[in-house]
Amino acid sequence: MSGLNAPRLPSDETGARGGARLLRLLLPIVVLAAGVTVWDLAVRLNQIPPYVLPGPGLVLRTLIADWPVLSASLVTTLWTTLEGFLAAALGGIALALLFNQSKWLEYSLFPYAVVLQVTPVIAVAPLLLIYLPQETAVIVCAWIVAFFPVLANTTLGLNSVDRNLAGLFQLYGASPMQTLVRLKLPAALPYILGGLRIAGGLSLIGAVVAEIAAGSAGAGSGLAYRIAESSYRLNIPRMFAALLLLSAAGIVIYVLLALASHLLLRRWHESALGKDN
Amino acid sequence: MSGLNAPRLPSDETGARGGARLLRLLLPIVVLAAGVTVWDLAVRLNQIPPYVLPGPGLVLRTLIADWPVLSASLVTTLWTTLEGFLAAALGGIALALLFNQSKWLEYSLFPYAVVLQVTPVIAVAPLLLIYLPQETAVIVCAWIVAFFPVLANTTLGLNSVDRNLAGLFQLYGASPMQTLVRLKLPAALPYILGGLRIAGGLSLIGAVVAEIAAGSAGAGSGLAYRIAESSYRLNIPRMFAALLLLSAAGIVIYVLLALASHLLLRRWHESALGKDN
Amino acid sequence: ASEHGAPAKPAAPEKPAVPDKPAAAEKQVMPGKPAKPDKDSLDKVSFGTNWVAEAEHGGFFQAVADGTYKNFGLDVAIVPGGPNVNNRALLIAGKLDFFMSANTLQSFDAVANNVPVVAVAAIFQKDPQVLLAHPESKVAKLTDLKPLTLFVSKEGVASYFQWLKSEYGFSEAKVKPYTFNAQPFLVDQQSAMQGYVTSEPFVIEKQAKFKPTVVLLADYGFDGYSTLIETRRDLTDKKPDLVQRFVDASMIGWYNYLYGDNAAGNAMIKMLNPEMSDDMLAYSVAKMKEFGIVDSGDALRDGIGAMSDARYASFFDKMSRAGAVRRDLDFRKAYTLRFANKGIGLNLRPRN
Amino acid sequence: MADSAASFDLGAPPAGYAVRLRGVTKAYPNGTTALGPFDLDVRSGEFVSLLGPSGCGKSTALRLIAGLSAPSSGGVLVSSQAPRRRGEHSIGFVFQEPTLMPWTSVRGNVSLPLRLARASRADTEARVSEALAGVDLLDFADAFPRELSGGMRMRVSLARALVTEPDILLMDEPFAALDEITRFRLNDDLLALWRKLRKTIIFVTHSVFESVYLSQRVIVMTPRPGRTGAEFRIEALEPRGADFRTSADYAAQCREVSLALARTSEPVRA
Amino acid sequence: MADSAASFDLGAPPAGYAVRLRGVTKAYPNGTTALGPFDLDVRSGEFVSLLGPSGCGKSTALRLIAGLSAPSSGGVLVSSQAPRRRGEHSIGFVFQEPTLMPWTSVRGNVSLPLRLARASRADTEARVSEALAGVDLLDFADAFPRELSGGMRMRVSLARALVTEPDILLMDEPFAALDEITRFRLNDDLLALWRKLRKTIIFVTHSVFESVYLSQRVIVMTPRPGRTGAEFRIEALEPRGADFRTSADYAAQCREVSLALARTSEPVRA
Ligand SMILES: Nc1ncnc2c1ncn2[C@@H]1O[C@H](COP(=O)(O)OP(=O)(O)OP(=O)(O)O)[C@@H](O)[C@H]1O
Ligand SMILES: Nc1ncnc2c1ncn2[C@@H]1O[C@H](COP(=O)(O)OP(=O)(O)OP(=O)(O)O)[C@@H](O)[C@H]1O
Ligand SMILES: [Mg+2]
Ligand SMILES: [Mg+2]
Repeated sequence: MSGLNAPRLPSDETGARGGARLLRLLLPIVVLAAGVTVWDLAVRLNQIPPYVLPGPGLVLRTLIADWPVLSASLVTTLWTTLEGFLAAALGGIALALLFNQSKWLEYSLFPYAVVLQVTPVIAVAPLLLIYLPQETAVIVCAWIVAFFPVLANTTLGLNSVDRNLAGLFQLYGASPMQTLVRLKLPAALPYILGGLRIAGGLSLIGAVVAEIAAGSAGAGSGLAYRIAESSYRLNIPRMFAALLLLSAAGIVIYVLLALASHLLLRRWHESALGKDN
Repeated sequence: MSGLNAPRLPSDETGARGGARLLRLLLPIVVLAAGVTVWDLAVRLNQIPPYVLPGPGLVLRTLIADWPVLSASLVTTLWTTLEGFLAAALGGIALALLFNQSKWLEYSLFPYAVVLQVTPVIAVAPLLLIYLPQETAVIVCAWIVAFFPVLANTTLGLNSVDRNLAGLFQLYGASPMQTLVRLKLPAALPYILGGLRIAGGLSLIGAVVAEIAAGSAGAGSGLAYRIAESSYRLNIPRMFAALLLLSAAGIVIYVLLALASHLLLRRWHESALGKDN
Repeated sequence: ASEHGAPAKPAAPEKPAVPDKPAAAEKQVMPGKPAKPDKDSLDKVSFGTNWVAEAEHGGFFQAVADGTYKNFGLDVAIVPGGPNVNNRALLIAGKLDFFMSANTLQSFDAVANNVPVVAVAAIFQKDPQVLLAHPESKVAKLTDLKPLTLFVSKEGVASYFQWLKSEYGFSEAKVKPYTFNAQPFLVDQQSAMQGYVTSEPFVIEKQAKFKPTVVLLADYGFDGYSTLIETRRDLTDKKPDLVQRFVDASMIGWYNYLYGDNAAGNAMIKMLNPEMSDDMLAYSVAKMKEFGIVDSGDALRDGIGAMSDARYASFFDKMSRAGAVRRDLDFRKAYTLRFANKGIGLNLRPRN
Repeated sequence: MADSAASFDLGAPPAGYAVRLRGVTKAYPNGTTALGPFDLDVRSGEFVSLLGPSGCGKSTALRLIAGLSAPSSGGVLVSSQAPRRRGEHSIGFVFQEPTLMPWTSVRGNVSLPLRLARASRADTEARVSEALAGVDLLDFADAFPRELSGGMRMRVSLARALVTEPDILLMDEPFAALDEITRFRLNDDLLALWRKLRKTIIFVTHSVFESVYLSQRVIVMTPRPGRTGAEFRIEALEPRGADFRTSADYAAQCREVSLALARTSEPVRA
Repeated sequence: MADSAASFDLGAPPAGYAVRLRGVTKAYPNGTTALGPFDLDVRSGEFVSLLGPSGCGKSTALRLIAGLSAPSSGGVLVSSQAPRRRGEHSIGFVFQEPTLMPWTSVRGNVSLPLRLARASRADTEARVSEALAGVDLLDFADAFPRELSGGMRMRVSLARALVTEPDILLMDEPFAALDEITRFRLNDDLLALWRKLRKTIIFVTHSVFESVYLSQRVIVMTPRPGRTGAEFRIEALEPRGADFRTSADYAAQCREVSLALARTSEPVRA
């Protein structure tokens, strides 16, 4: 929140800010360390066997030992994620723009979007596999999982455009394309980026689900297969190593999106502004 | 968009609006009818056997014939959905409020939220089942799937509070609780409701996934089980009937949430205002 | 088909047979005693299966339904599995006492990962795993499947497919995921999909109206056991008597289910899984008999549930060649012969 | 209402007139009638001021003229001198609030109308700089709106309206947030511009002085729903300047308008 | 900067003073120095006006006094007469923009300070109605902010600031969006209130007339970064009223302030 506790006397701003920045970097690491320690202690003290819940050390060792296998899977999954994310971002925004053209379009087609959102991928994947090449089917699955938040948030953003600004564009005879590019998209940007931050993690999940439902098995297969296989083969440390990779990938994706969002909004939108701006 | 094509001469507003409203009701129905017709024709013309893709008529007949089984499953799934949705809504908003208390909390704990978002439920469900009673495990699964959009959107909303208004609350010595209830939550409401609209469908999906991952199979089980089982048994018409129910439930949930959103925002927020307000 | 192999009247339908050699246990409530043991004195036992209730689990349900377990002093709760339900994790975590593991490879995996579980009996002498193909693809033997697209589940890829790869040179490039949904297979005549000999052929015959070609992997040397009773090692160490009673009662249940009046077992299956139909159940039972899934080989001599070191060694050899398990694995830790091979219930098999 | 409205199709715009309102009313969906039957004729090239109590419908009237909102009854007719080609904006609008795009710089905001009209880059550059210099904001060309003070934002909005030299300029209290020095200077600049180009200007203000100083005609509106309460023709020597501002004539006219404003405002005061 | 700031810990507030600023500067993160070293002493119960060119730092100064933003250097000291208990607001603020909560009605907005202070329902009701009557908005008590005109919104903001009778009232161009009649009346109302309660008022305006009419002291600020350019003590008979407004004394003082404003504003004009 902005300045709720602003000191009344001048503060050594640069110094304090530097310290705060350091703390902001350190604190997550401290909390992470604490989390890992709790995990470790929980496993040790309760003597939880590694085939139920392996300790962090074992998971890390497994991660290193199995790195060749796991990294290959990670790359596969990340590719699917990227493709799914791009599809979700473009598809979600494009659909929202389409719906924004007229309420009628929105009212007639939005239900189909909702249907897509709530359809379990596992149920439609076989159909997709019948009619689409496998690669495409995988991306469609990932897309189905991730597109809705982008669509919903973009719609919300487009509906929140300041009406006086919209009036201004009308007065100046802006073409629909101009209104789109110069008014609607920038105005909806904070919302769109919010949707993308949600979609980032969802496309990772989407990639996993898509791999399970429609992906190729065996060699060259992604983390989903590794997780399922390790679990089935009772190689629980490896399963956790794969989950760890997945989590790390999720965090990296989120951080990247948050960073992009910050860079895009930092000069003008409240949500990205510093305290004293 | 507001008034972009407002006529220059007075229009018979009530009349035109009545007509528009009728059209808005009719059009989705027309589009639905068109969709069903295309589906029917595609099945007929390509002579797709019912065990691959049943026509709408057959699905409807199955729906009616299997209503006792399906409706029971629907009720089960809807209960899980409701519980998951409530957990996601409360949990997401509560987490966002917590993170909003300080950037440090946010920076340290948000990664864990992301981890929860990207962790495949299928992988953690066994762990949950070990340490939690089944009912709880199911709800936790549904929650994991649906909470993130609420969290992300609420965070965005809370960060977008007008800083002058925040200053005003500070000046008037508002307690944190008062600031929360009278400023932050109302200001973030449009964003929160946007998040809830996304979470609505996701909790349905979450319920399905949770049922698959942690639910009991067999009698008294939900739509997910019906779908998996019908698919396994190649009772594809019934699978589609179950999918149809799921879709219908999703649309109903979305419409209810959109309606609630409209009622809550219609007096003040741009996104819910009529053209000439 | 339901009449197929209808047994003569079972020895003691309402009063299950006394085991030939009662596992001389001190506290054991002798079956047949007039005083019915009241609920409290029964040992509570939970048993997780690996799929929804079906005929392939029939013996266990039979033993619950007709009171065999009760007569052995057990109060058994069966926890059905299902797609993605991981009852095995619950066994390992101590939430379940017994688990029905799908195949022998899983037991090897347990050893490989130092998971203290052991197989105590093997219900299926032959793995019912089959590959189904369209009649149009003119498949006659296993290797004819090689050029086809194969729909194999994740578990399948991790297990028998490794054997197909090493032994017969199948290629992973042909594999597409099978999520227990036959549609893609039905549409593509140049494909094959996995299944159980006891159910998928029936489903396809019934719904898609053709008789698929069926290739039973066991006929080509995939000689692992299937549907094993698995439990934690601490249970076999600390309560061997309990384990023995569970194994024995289950075997009797199986004999009764296969050869006796299995109405009670079927009723229970249908209660837990209302979608199960009578003809499906009958088909499965018939196929189990026809292919000797349960009662063949060693079981004919040692009773249902029989296991032998030789079979284990042979299967381990194949799987280690396939690279699915480490060569230096002490596979003998995967099972114990302490509880099986006792010839329990042999007298219940109709002699013909 | 619809019936009565139909009869107000005014046909071709009368020659020499830029804006004609006939019996225009505006009722908002919540039931507030913002504008009573309001008539207004503005000749092409005329400078008209609207004065009136807070909430009497001045902004509403401007929105109706701009076509940003539809009248509940009555007819609105606006003719532009130039043929209306795409990008040939015939109407410029200074809203009561700055209404800037927060996501782009001052320069980006001011260049918007030219960009929308696809003016050449060099032309845009030059005209934007000129307009910014006119409102004394060249130094802040790269600042974002949130980095400006209230008055500076309003000046950006002003520069944006003036940069395209529209046929009809609708201005809603454009100088209210400015200090007197800046205000006087901008008053003079606006007058000079008008004298040069003879565009039609409809100017809403709360300053009687300003209205008398700037316009050819001052219309005093009644409290909500706003109607014409009084009308004054300001026949002052041209060019007006510091002399006019200190003339007795000016003071007298201001007094007259003030009185009219007080008189028409009375009902609310009760 | 931090060093020099440290020496400005002013210790206990000098008796009789409500606000003391010493060598206060404010530089925004983008580098703009909004406020030059600025000194200000305001006695308790004094009515001070700030005048100055657009963008000279008037709003910034008010924000610093209110504690909504921290100075880059220098010391800010504010003492309130009443002990600062929770809910005893010592500072009221009328922002330059209305700053209303869009999600609640006019009544909800005005009652906010009382609700936050947990005033009794009856008391709240009565005081809100009184404050609304004071700004002539009783009829719109249930309207939402977006249904109001610009001037009406500003009046709501005004009512909200006055409803709690704070010790120190900071007002940023509160009457700029109002017509003269309303403005004059509110001027008189504000004066009457001040006379009755003798609260400290710091008042930003662009109207020289208004500043002279209302305040005891007028401070004319220089262009950005704002410093004190000139200071005028307005020694007028009390109570001021229509007589004062038409007095020669008033006119003379206004002229003087105007000249000072023009003089200090010059550098920008170059
Ligand atoms: N969107 C709206 N919905 C409902 N009523 C509105 C709306 N906008 C304005 N009004 C009402 O219409 C009336 C006229 O508003 P308008 O903004 O035109 O006044 P104005 O003359 O511009 O006032 P000001 O000088 O305060 O800006 C006001 O009483 C206001 O309450
Ligand atoms: N958030 C900000 N970031 C950067 N610069 C700012 C910010 N807010 C204000 N400024 C700058 O500080 C200076 C003073 O602004 P301030 O709002 O205090 O002016 P003001 O005297 O209130 O002007 P006005 O009369 O136009 O309201 C301006 O030049 C402005 O550009
Ligand atoms: Mg207005
Ligand atoms: Mg200001």
